[in-house]
Amino acid sequence: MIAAHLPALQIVLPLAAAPLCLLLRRGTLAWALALAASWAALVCAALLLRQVLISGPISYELGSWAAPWGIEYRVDAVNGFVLLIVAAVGAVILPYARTSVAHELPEEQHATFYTAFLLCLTGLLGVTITGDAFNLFVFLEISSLSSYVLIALGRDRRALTAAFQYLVMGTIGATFIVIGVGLLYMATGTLNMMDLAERLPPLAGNRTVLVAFAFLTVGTGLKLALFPLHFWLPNAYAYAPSVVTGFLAATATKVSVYVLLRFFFTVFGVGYSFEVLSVGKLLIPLAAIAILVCSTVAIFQNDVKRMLAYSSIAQIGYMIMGIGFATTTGLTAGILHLFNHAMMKGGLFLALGCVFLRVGSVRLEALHGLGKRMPLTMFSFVLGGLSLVGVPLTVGFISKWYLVQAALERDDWILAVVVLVGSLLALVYVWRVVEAAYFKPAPEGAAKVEEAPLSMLIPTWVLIGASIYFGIDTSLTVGVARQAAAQLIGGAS
Amino acid sequence: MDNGLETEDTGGPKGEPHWLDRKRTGKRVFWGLIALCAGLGLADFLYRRHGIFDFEEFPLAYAIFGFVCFFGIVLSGYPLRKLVMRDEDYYDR
Amino acid sequence: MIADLPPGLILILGAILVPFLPGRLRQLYLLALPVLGGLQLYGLEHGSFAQTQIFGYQLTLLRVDALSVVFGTIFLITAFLNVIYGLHQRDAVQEAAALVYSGAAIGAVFVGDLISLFVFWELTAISSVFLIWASRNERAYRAGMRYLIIQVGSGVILLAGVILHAQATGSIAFDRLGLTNLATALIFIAFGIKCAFPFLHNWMQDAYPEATVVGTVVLSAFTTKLAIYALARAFPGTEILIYIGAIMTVFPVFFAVIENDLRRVLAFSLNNQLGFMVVGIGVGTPVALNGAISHAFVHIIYKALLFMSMGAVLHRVGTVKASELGGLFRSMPLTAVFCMVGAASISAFPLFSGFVTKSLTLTGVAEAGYVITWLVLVFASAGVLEHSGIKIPYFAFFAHDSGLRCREAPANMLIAMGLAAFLCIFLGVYPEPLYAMLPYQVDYEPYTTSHVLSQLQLLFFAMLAFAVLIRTGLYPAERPSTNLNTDWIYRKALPALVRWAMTVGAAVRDGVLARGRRRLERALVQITRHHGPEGILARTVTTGNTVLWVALLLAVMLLLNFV
Amino acid sequence: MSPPDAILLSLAIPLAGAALIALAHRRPNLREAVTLVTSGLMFLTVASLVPEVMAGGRPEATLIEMLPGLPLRFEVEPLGMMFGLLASGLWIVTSVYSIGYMRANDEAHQTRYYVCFAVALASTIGVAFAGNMMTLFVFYEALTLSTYPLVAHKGTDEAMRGGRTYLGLLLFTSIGLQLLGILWTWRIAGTLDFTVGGILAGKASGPVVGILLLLYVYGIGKAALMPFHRWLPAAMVAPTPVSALLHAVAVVKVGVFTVMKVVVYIFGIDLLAATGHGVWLTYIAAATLLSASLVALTQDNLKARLAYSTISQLAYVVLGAALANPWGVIGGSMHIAMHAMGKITLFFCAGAIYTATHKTEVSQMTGLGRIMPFTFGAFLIGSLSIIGLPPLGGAWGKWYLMLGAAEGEQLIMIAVLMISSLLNVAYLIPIVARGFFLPSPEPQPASAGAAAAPRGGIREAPMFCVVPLCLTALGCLALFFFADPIYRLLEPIAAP
Repeated sequence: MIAAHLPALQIVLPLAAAPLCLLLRRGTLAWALALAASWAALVCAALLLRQVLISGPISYELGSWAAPWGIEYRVDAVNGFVLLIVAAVGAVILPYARTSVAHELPEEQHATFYTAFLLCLTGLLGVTITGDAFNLFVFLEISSLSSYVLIALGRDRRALTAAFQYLVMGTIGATFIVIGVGLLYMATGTLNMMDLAERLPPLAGNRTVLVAFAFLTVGTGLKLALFPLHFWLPNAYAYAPSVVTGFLAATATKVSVYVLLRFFFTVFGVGYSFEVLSVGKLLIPLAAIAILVCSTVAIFQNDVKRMLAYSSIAQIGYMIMGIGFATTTGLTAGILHLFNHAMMKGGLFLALGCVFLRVGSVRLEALHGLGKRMPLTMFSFVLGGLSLVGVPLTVGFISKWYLVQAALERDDWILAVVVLVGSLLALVYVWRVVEAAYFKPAPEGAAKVEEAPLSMLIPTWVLIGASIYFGIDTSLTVGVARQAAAQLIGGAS
Repeated sequence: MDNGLETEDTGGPKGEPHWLDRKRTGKRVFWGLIALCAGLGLADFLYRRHGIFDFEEFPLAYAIFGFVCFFGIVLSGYPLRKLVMRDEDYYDR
Repeated sequence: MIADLPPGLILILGAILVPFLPGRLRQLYLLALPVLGGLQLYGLEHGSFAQTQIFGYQLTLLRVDALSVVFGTIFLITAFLNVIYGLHQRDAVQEAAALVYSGAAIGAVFVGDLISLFVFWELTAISSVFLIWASRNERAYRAGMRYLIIQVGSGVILLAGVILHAQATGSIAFDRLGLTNLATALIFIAFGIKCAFPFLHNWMQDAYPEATVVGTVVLSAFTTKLAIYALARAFPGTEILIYIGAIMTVFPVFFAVIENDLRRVLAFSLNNQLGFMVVGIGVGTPVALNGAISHAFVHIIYKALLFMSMGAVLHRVGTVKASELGGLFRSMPLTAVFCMVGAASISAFPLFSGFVTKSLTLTGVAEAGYVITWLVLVFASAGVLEHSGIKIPYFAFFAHDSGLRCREAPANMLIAMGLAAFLCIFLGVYPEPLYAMLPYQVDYEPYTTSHVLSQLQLLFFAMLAFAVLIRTGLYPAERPSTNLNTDWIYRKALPALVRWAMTVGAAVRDGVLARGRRRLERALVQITRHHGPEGILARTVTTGNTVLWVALLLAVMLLLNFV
Repeated sequence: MSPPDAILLSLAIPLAGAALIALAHRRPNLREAVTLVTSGLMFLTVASLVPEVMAGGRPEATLIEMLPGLPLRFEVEPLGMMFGLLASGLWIVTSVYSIGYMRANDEAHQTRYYVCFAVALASTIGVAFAGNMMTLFVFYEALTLSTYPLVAHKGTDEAMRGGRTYLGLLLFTSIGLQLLGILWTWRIAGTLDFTVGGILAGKASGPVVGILLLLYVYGIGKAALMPFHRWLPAAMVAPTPVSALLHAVAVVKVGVFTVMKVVVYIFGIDLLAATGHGVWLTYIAAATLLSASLVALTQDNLKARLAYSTISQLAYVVLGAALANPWGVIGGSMHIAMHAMGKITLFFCAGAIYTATHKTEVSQMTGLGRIMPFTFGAFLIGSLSIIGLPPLGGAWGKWYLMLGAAEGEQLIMIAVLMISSLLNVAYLIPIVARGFFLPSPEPQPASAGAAAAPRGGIREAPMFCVVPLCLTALGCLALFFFADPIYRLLEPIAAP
């Protein structure tokens, strides 16, 4: 019985828990509730994915209205996987959040924080799970609005401006998406993605559809920080509370990438997106530029959080490039990287959060000599960094393996080289941190620093551990990603 | 024949130690050598030497050849020195 | 004794113990090793033994035939004499090196394949250089380095030749090769370096005078004669050797005249003597070959004797520069006599060993009809008399009195010189045992009236010329000097060239690097300008600008797809 | 112990050792004991595979399927067997030496040092036994990373710079070039398994082979082919045992070993020979070989001189591979072993000299030979082996390389090898000659007494340093006389 309603539970549980948190007022209780909700969501996501992998896509009609009229939740390998990522990151981060939030936010804001966090989680899960275009927009707005709140909670005064800019940009993005969805509705008279997929092909020459496509692409591009629409991201990440940065970096952009995937491959269909409109020709250069430029920018950052933020934009470039190839291998690479990047970047930001907790700064100078003083934290950072570089036995290597493979399949040498150069640039910025932490002496008279508490270390290490584990045993990730890619390429599943 | 060599060069250690230093000794050795050479040269006219080549049998062939060659070799030292002689520490500089 | 043990190995392996033995015992041990080697050699029958396989190649460590036995015998005799000569010293390095060196040379003589030959060939190079370095001064060190590089160079050229030969023919047998192709040419050149062919000769004059007292004596015996052996084995009758040998006999003569260092004079003389042997091998008739081989045999002894006497002088006086010596017969009468025996032998006075072998060689050359070569050799004989027969004893022991007074040479040196001198005279008077050892049947009588008369005429008239020159004061005075030779090429020209090339290279490199660095810096400035913290790509962009980008992208997409 | 177990065990032992060493960090004696025991066990385990491989067996073991069709798989073939034996055997000696060196020089961070050493060894064995290019690459990178802390060990600015060059160049080449080559190979051949005769044979031709070869040989930065050689001199800031085992044996030999594996099992020598792409590689190798030797001549710092010498000697192996014929391959492979033994001796000596006298420059070492006769004697033997003179192991490697050059009718390469031998003489022998035969410029503390009783003047480094270097010097000698087993081991790879 419960199993049948899993898709609904996936959303309802965190959604219901959110207002309760606000009511509870006490931070600890709110945290406990949020924790429970997030873990429940994780269980749901895991079960869903398992079910999908065993028996194929699941369709669920919310409120028992049949598909074209009611809202359909639809889970296949693609979004099942993304659901798992989002839920997993949420579940791992919440235990971490308690100490970090207690340290970074005033007591009275804790309940607000957890509420916003759960809402954001709900929104992200909703975006992923829904099979309805408009519903997607709604959830996107839920997650966006709550993330503005989360970012604005940052201690730094600049967090407010950052959140404001994010708000403006996010709203523009949302507007574009809603315009796109509206146009689609105009042209086809449906909002259900499956129906859209069926009705759109005959309208291939229709200008309305074309404009809808453009709006949707740019809107989503804004949300996922597609170069050059990424300007909101560095500040937002840099000034948000540590937990928020970790969470958003690992999930929000990934979900937006998923949205892009969904529209390109399922709704419009690979033939329309890539052959008729050849969106790949636009995306791939942008991705390549993102990889090179943002990696380079990251090298020059002295604020490690900002460094990682720019790194994220570059890494999104990898995903977009994989998608832009529109081949099975390329999509596999993109989807794999979706997961892999969530693990490593999440882990890295959490490690930085630990540093911030103990040292109070994440500027490069503050990290001097930390290798000895916070060995576990810094070692996790090193591992995450190596993964970012794409050293074998880390997830980063696996993603790059597929991505370069995809480039080579097209005999596209330049892109293969771009990807590898990106890795090398990553090496440079990661190594700046490693040297600072391990080979620079701690500043004279620096306060004695303890290792971060276990409650924060464990989540960090879970993510970092995952980014190592899935670099060695890739059967799950590669298997799912390939299946998902095959589904997307094969058209509407 | 061995004696000839001894008288010419060393005078032998058996005699008084410094007799070699006297000017007279040198003269004696020189004239003794000339006498010896004269004897050897004379022998060529008394005895017909056998050689593989014809010109070997020419009287005084070896004698002249030896004298001229030796003279030439020693004197060639002058131009050669001009050509190749350098200071003793040439390579150490 | 082990049946198949090559005699050379007895010396080589025996050397390992040398540093660990105390004084008197060590002396006995050193003396015993060559004797043991001799006994082993004496017990060997003709044939090939001590064969082993490596990498599918058949190695023969012990090939006993007439040729190898001759050289093995003389090498062992010399090794024994050398030990006696060196008994006064207490230097384990030299003693061990001399043993290994002699052993390697003996080992090389007995091998039957080219790989083993290469092994021992290089071993002679490595072990002998210690005898030079053992002088323990900067000059000797440098000379030793040059010597080593040239010797190792000979080894690697040999290796290259052997490899090409093995690769082309599949055979590594060390037999008659003949100068037929690149492979054998390389082997030939390798032999030629050790044999001090013209233009490849200068390592000898360069290094031998820098070695220790004992070292030079040891060095003079083995390296070059090993090369003679190898040439006789692999290239008998190769015509080019005749011309090479002829040149070898001649040009050192002139350099010896102007040379001041008497050990260097002897090195030139050594070079000249090798020429006779090379010519003999080049002619390649049984008589000529016998001449070359027997000449090598006696030459080792008298050249060692000469070096020993000069070594004794050096040992006592501390110098062998002609310009600083003179009148030493007062202090070192015995040494002087022995020196003169050696001088007489090398000048081929009848009744001395040089006579019975050199005439054999010359006869071989003449019988084969090489008139000009023969004339050259006779000319060179006069030259030998000049530098080795007269110059050495005259300037060291006679001439004007330098005022140097010292003790007679140590007893062990005198014994060694005495033995060598005895051998010189013995073989000169009674050459039959030597002739009997030679590979070809000898049907030759050195002491005919014609021979003796011709030789005496040649020698005495040449001496007359010397007397005239001295009396007239025409004889060039001995002067301290350095005489340029082919070593100038690698001691002056080549280093200068390399220095020049490196200066130019460094300048070019620096230029390129500087340009590269400037470019890189400029590029970095550009990158920093755009990507740095305040760069255009990293700056916090105003919302308005961001929106502009959004609009732009949208426009691009629409335009692209509408047009 | 079955062969597959032995393979996995030989990887696991050093890793377990690393963990134990880390745990024992407060008790130096125990820690060092663990190191020694680990190295001994590892060697025994590796050695237990020899009979099987000698008999023609190719034991294999699969760890995990890392990517579809690309498992982490091990397969012991002759080349890897030889290399594994070499690395694990020399680790024992180096461990002993390390104890002497690190204690005598009071180095800091000794635990980190021993841990990284063990991890590096595990990686080396991983490379040696790798059954496909993917596995090899994984351990190749692991080796880079695990040796970085050893290079930057001292933590000074100089060490940091050295470490940065080291890591930067090695990762740059491996990720930027080698990985690309591997990916392309995977795309062309559909497999990365090391296969006798090569997996590209029949699948690639023309310029593709050339470009791939270029990607590989320069992508394998550890082979230090010019111009990607700078990391090696830079790595000399590491403590000497590190230079000895890692930068004379493990790391650099991993480089040339990989080149050899790629040539033999990825390209296949027939393919290289047929396309003629080996030829330009021989020229690159020759250029590296000669110019590195020339640079070595100008270096006064002993370790720097040895480093350049290593660069030059590595090029020999690359040359052997590039010759693309059985003799070249055997010569190159043999040279891996021969040079390892010789060069580790030289580095041990350099370290012993440093430990005993704190001298690092060649010009300061005049006259030291009489104070440290064993060290300098071993140095001489090592040098002669490097030069390639009999009766030392180095001669055989050179023999086969020359034979390979003759077979390939590359007479220029023969000349290059010859000249290089002479250059080796020129930069190695002076150290010994000056050490033994020239008087020391500075007065000895007890010069009068020392002259009277030369033995009294001997001041060698600690026993823990001197014994290993004597052992490896003897090893050079032994390799000359017992080269036949190595040849027989290697024979199958050259003649499939």
